[in-house]
Amino acid sequence: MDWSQSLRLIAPEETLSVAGLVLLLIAAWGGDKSSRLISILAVAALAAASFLVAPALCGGAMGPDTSAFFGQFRADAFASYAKILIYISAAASLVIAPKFFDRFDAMRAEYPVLVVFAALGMGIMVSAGDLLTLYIGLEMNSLAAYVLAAFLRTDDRSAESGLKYFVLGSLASGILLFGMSLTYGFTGTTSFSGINSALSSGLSHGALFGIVFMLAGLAFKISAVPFHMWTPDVYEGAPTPVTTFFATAPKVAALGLTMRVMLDAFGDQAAAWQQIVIFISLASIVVGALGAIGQTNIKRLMAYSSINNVGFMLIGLAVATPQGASAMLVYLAIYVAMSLGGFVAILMLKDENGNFVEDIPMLAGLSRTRPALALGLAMIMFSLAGIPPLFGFWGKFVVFQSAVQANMIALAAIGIAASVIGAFYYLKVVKIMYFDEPADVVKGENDIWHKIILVASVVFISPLGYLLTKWLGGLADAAAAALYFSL
Amino acid sequence: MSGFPILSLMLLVPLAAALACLFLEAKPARNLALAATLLDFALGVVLWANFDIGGAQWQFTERVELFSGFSYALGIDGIALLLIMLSVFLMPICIGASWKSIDKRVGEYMAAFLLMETLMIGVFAAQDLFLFYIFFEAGLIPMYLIIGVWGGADRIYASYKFFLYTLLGSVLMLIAMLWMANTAGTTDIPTLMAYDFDPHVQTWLWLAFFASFAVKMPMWPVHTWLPDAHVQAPTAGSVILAGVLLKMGGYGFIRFSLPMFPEASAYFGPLIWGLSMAAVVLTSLIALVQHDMKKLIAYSSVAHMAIVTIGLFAFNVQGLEGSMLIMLSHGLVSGALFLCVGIIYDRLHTREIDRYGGLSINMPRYALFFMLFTMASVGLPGTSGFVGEFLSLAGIYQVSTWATLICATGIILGAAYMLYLYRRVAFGEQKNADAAAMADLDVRELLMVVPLGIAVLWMGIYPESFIAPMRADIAALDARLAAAKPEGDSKVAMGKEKPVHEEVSAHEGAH
Amino acid sequence: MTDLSQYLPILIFLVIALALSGIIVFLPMAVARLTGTHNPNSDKLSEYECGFPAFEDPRSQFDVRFYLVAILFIIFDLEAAFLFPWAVSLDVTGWAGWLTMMVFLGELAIGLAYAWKKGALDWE
Amino acid sequence: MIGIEHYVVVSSILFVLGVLGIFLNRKNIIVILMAIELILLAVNINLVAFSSFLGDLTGQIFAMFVLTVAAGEAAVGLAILVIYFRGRGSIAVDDVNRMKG
Amino acid sequence: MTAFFQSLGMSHDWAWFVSTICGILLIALPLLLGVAMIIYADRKIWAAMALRRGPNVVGPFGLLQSFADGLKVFLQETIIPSAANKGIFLIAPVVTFTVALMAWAVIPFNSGAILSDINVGLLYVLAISSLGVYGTIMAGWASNSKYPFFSAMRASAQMISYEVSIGFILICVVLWAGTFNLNDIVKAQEGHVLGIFNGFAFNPLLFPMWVMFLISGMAETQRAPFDLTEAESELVAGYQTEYSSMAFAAYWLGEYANVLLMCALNATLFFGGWLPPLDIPILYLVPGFIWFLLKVLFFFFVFSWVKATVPRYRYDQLMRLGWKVFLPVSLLFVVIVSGYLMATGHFA
Repeated sequence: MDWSQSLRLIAPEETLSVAGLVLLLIAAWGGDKSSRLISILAVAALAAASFLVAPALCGGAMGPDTSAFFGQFRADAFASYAKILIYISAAASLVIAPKFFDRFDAMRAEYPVLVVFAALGMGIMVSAGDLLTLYIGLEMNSLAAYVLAAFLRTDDRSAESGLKYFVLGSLASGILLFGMSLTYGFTGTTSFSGINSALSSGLSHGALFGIVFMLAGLAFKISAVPFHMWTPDVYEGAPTPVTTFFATAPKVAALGLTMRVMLDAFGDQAAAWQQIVIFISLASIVVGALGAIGQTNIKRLMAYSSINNVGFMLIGLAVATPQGASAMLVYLAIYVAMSLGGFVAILMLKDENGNFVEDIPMLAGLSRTRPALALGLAMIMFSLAGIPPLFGFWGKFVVFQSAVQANMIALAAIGIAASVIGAFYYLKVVKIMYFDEPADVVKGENDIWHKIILVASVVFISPLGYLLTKWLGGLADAAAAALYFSL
Repeated sequence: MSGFPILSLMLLVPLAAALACLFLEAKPARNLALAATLLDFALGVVLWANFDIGGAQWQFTERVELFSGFSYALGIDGIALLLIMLSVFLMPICIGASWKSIDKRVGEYMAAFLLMETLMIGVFAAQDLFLFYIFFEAGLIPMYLIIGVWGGADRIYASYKFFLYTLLGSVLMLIAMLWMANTAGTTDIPTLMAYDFDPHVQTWLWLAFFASFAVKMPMWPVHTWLPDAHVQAPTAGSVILAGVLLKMGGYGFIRFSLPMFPEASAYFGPLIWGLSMAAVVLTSLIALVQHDMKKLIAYSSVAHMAIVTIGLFAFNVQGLEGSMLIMLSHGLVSGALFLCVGIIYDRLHTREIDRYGGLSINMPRYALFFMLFTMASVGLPGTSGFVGEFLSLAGIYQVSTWATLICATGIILGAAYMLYLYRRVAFGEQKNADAAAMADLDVRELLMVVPLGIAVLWMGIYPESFIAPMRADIAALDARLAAAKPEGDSKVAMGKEKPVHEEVSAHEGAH
Repeated sequence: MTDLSQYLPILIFLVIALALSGIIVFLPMAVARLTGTHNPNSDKLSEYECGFPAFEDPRSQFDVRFYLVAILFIIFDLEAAFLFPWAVSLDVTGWAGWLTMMVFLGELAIGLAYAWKKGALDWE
Repeated sequence: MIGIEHYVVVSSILFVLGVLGIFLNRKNIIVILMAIELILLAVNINLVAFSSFLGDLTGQIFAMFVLTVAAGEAAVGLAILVIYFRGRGSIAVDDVNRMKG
Repeated sequence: MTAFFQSLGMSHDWAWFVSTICGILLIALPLLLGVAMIIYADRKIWAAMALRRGPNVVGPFGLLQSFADGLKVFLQETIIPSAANKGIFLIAPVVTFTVALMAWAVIPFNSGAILSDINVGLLYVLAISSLGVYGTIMAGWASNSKYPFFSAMRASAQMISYEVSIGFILICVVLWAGTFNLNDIVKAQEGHVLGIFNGFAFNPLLFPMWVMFLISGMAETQRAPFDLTEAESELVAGYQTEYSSMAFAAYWLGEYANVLLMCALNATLFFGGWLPPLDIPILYLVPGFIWFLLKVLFFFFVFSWVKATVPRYRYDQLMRLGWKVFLPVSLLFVVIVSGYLMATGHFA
């Protein structure tokens, strides 16, 4: 390994760091007037970074050539896959933000900068090959995210959501760190491959505790039951573009990180953590579904939906096979599209004064007043519920397929049966939009960018998405293979 | 004709029309929907005309490896052909039935129906396990919307019930499918039909499929969604629900449960018989006391479908052919009956039986057709209902005489409640002035009921047209089941050529 | 394990220093009780506010700029924590180490510039 | 002689105290911030002790990163708390209830 | 010293222990005495600058003035305000005074004359002096009175502000010395400039750092012109307003001990500590301790001098100096110094 090679491998991170710093300076000197310019530049930077990671993904990069800085950083296909999703989500949440913040006269120049830094941190998370890198990436992301949650300074709910996110996020980091310290202590190394080989001879109690704590910390970050309680509040309170961001990019990053840690560092000890992951995943599915039923705020509903969906994705992890990992990645991509579309649709729900409508009963009869929007939202809801022929089904399908292939049929059966509970509240939204008498509240005008993103994600989750299965599956397989190669 | 993707075209025509309807006003939407369904029907006729009876088992096959994990594979055998024909035949009638009664959100309504048609054809034509599943499940969405948006007062409860019941049933099937695909290494239905799964595992797989098909069918005791859904659905929704959607369950049994898990099917045969017997008697009794016409017909559907299941699990050619014919016949007849209910509902806006009476006086043409369909439902010889029920019972008789006895009781009860219904609606005094003032069928309605009537009679008088395409397939299925066939208790002995006829006529007499 | 024996005198020193300052603070209190100087009354014991009784809770809200200073201190002082090991091991890390730290300092400088421009460093 | 297990026990106790401090504390958010610091402190004790016993510097480097990040975290946390306080005029834990469900 | 006690028949461990105790007392007690004298000196110098006499009543030339003051406060009543948090209120001066003493443990008074020759002596000094803030803020908080509280806030903000730039300044010194050990830092200054001058301060690259360190030291110890915490016109007597008797004196003593420490650090880090100013053999005949003492006293004179002549800063000016001048400049010098050292192959 030489420095130039390492520096070349972290090109996307370099791009984002430089962009973030430059934008920060522009923000300082240009003030909030320049926020539009900064947003555009930030999107450009994210696009450039995506462009830089794309070759590794398409080429299915894996192995020693992708390892930078003595294995601390991995620029393999897996990381690239996750990064592209992260960058897309980040760019989308930048594009949709101005219209939202303009409403509160709160579009500040720091927003894009924070998003860029968060994306940078998330990129590092999924590329981590070492506990240290992991931690740095995680915190880089978290710190930016805490601020983003509280971005609407004048809004009580935003501040409260920032506070809650901060407290529980820090707690999660603490738990994760404690697990990392134990892991380090009982394996004598912080590098994933080192941990793996240290554990190959057997698992000491200390290391087991390490795994459990790390898993708990990561479960916090991906908002899996029983560490999910912050999610609804944070999703509800945070400004909607930020919620969009939270529901997509950090999920990808945290799940990617979880996969990396569990399958790479602790891959040989899968038997020790599989039971826990199975429990977490089933609990998330059920709690996410049940918790959503009574909600009247659509952002909270989406929060529970995300808990529910994370549960499904974790089935892919519980399986602990390359198929499972690949399935998770496919699900992630679809989930990102669904969440983006869902939150953008929520963002488009405005009354005639331009206030944002979050109350589900206010959506009554939306299909008559805003048929296109209602159709989009309904498709997203059905897709989240996993009803074919919408593309959301495919995510669940591959996950369950991997479970069945790994002979974990009971897991798959319970999981899929629980998905029916989830269908109930998705149906509720559709019911309110389609069956009820119009409340005639949603009337506001919408931004072209919102429409573009909504249409794009709806097209992606429509049955047309199935045409992508081969391509998407190929990429996910390559990414999962890269994850397993480093063992 | 070979090589031309006619099945894809049949899928595409309604789909494209559905998308177009979303953007159209009421009037052009109606016209487009009608044109599209008629075109699809024409294509169906072409399909049947080109179907090579006695030729290859799977015809019109198409296969494109578009997806990872499954492929876009279409193809039909005789069984599928007939069910597709049923679908495309009923669709224009459905559109016609909604011509006037649906006046709000017509474009979306037509789109939902056309989408429904695509999915129905897809279910019957799919040759890939997961493609089948996708079509099978996807039907929930348009049906949910049809019931929920255009249904009656209690539509929301009914739509939820319909959706969740069916979903729960089918997700279990998905797991089984995943396991099968994993074990057999293929998702190709024809291949899987010949694949021998471990008998022990078959039990589980069979149960998983059963969960889905039993709900869809619907079998007692998971039938409760059906009366609710029927009552609340608009007329055309009921027609399509009873006419085609229920057949998906039976088709599932024929296509999956029986050939893929013959041992398990045999093992669970008594269960099916028990459920079917219970269903026939109980639902018939329930139907007898209904005051709501649609509910009555809905319960009659459950009873009829029970005869289908019992015929299917008779494990012989008669039973299988009979079940198929009942399905086709029931598709026509129950559709027609719902249509008849719809016709008077459009006039009086009530389904209460007591509100009608003596309709034969002011609506003679209506009464005529209503009678024809009632008789077909009862199973009067010469109508479509007779052939199927007779064959089914003949089939089950070979296996279990008790079951035959009880099911035959059910059929008698069926005659009772149908005739009772007819008497209350068409005969008697005209208690209600509004009902008495109702006009007779107009041209549009005639155009809907006349083809149905012709089809019912055709099937009753010359069933060979319908048996011929599927004979080879039924035989193949029977051969597949031969090994697992349970031993019957009736000890039917193969006699000489002539006594066979006597035996048949003896049963006929008992009937 | 590094040799920690050099720290033992510090520990002893700590004990002695604590004792010494304890004596300084508490001995006069004891002496005062013995000599009878200890004679508190409510006026003596009231807090000092230019002869008035206290108007309000002294710990009520105070200037947010103190928070700002505290936050800035936390950031900049802790960054120095990375500089210390770097400073003594520059001979080992060489140009790579130097350049890395310069990048780090550059980022720190950008942060400072941002804080400066945003007025975080202004007291008024 | 003090062995590694003593360090681990101490740090575990601190960790548990920190976690309990977050969940049982019903009074003041500042206390929660301190509890978080306590958790990080426990982690640092672990890291440094392990590093020393393993004769491997990584743990100490890690501890330094943890320190730095903890500082950043505290800074961000305080900033959010100030915003929150301005809006609500209270930092009592029981008042953090604008959203329920 | 250990050897001396061993010769008295003690075991090695005991001898070490006793000698350490003696060493500590040898530092602490003279320090207290020195502080008392230095307070006197401070007042004298101040008076002289203003053409006044200063204390001249108690003892010859008023030399015993500090002791008289001490006796007075010792016999005073210790008042604990009723609103105060009693425990913290009493612990605060203990903390302040202890911390003021502790830092001296690693200051080299002469070659080898150091209580604890630890390898990270400089970090230790930084750490201990940071702890000083606690004494201040505890006092302010525990007093539960407006002026002490404001004063404590000001004092701590001021201290931590300057601590930042002090950190960067010290980095420059460490870069050059290559060690944190104060003894070694002193040795590294031997003949540092042109082979003659002992002291980093004579190095053009480090001279500005020394100036900044001196000023920061004044701010850090809240000496004039940065004595805003006890700006009588605004804040009465600062955070120790509510204190009386020896608790009050403990702050007084601690403050001067800290001033002396700053002088000692100036001498150690920039002026060669116990080395003579010039690297000329003849100067080494004078004991290192004397050189060290002279340097400390010189810097104390500078402190007094400044106090007597420079008007008090406003708080915003103080903060601006710290954050907008010292911080960027010291940061820049870290870059310059390390760059220079790398370029000249200092480490090669």
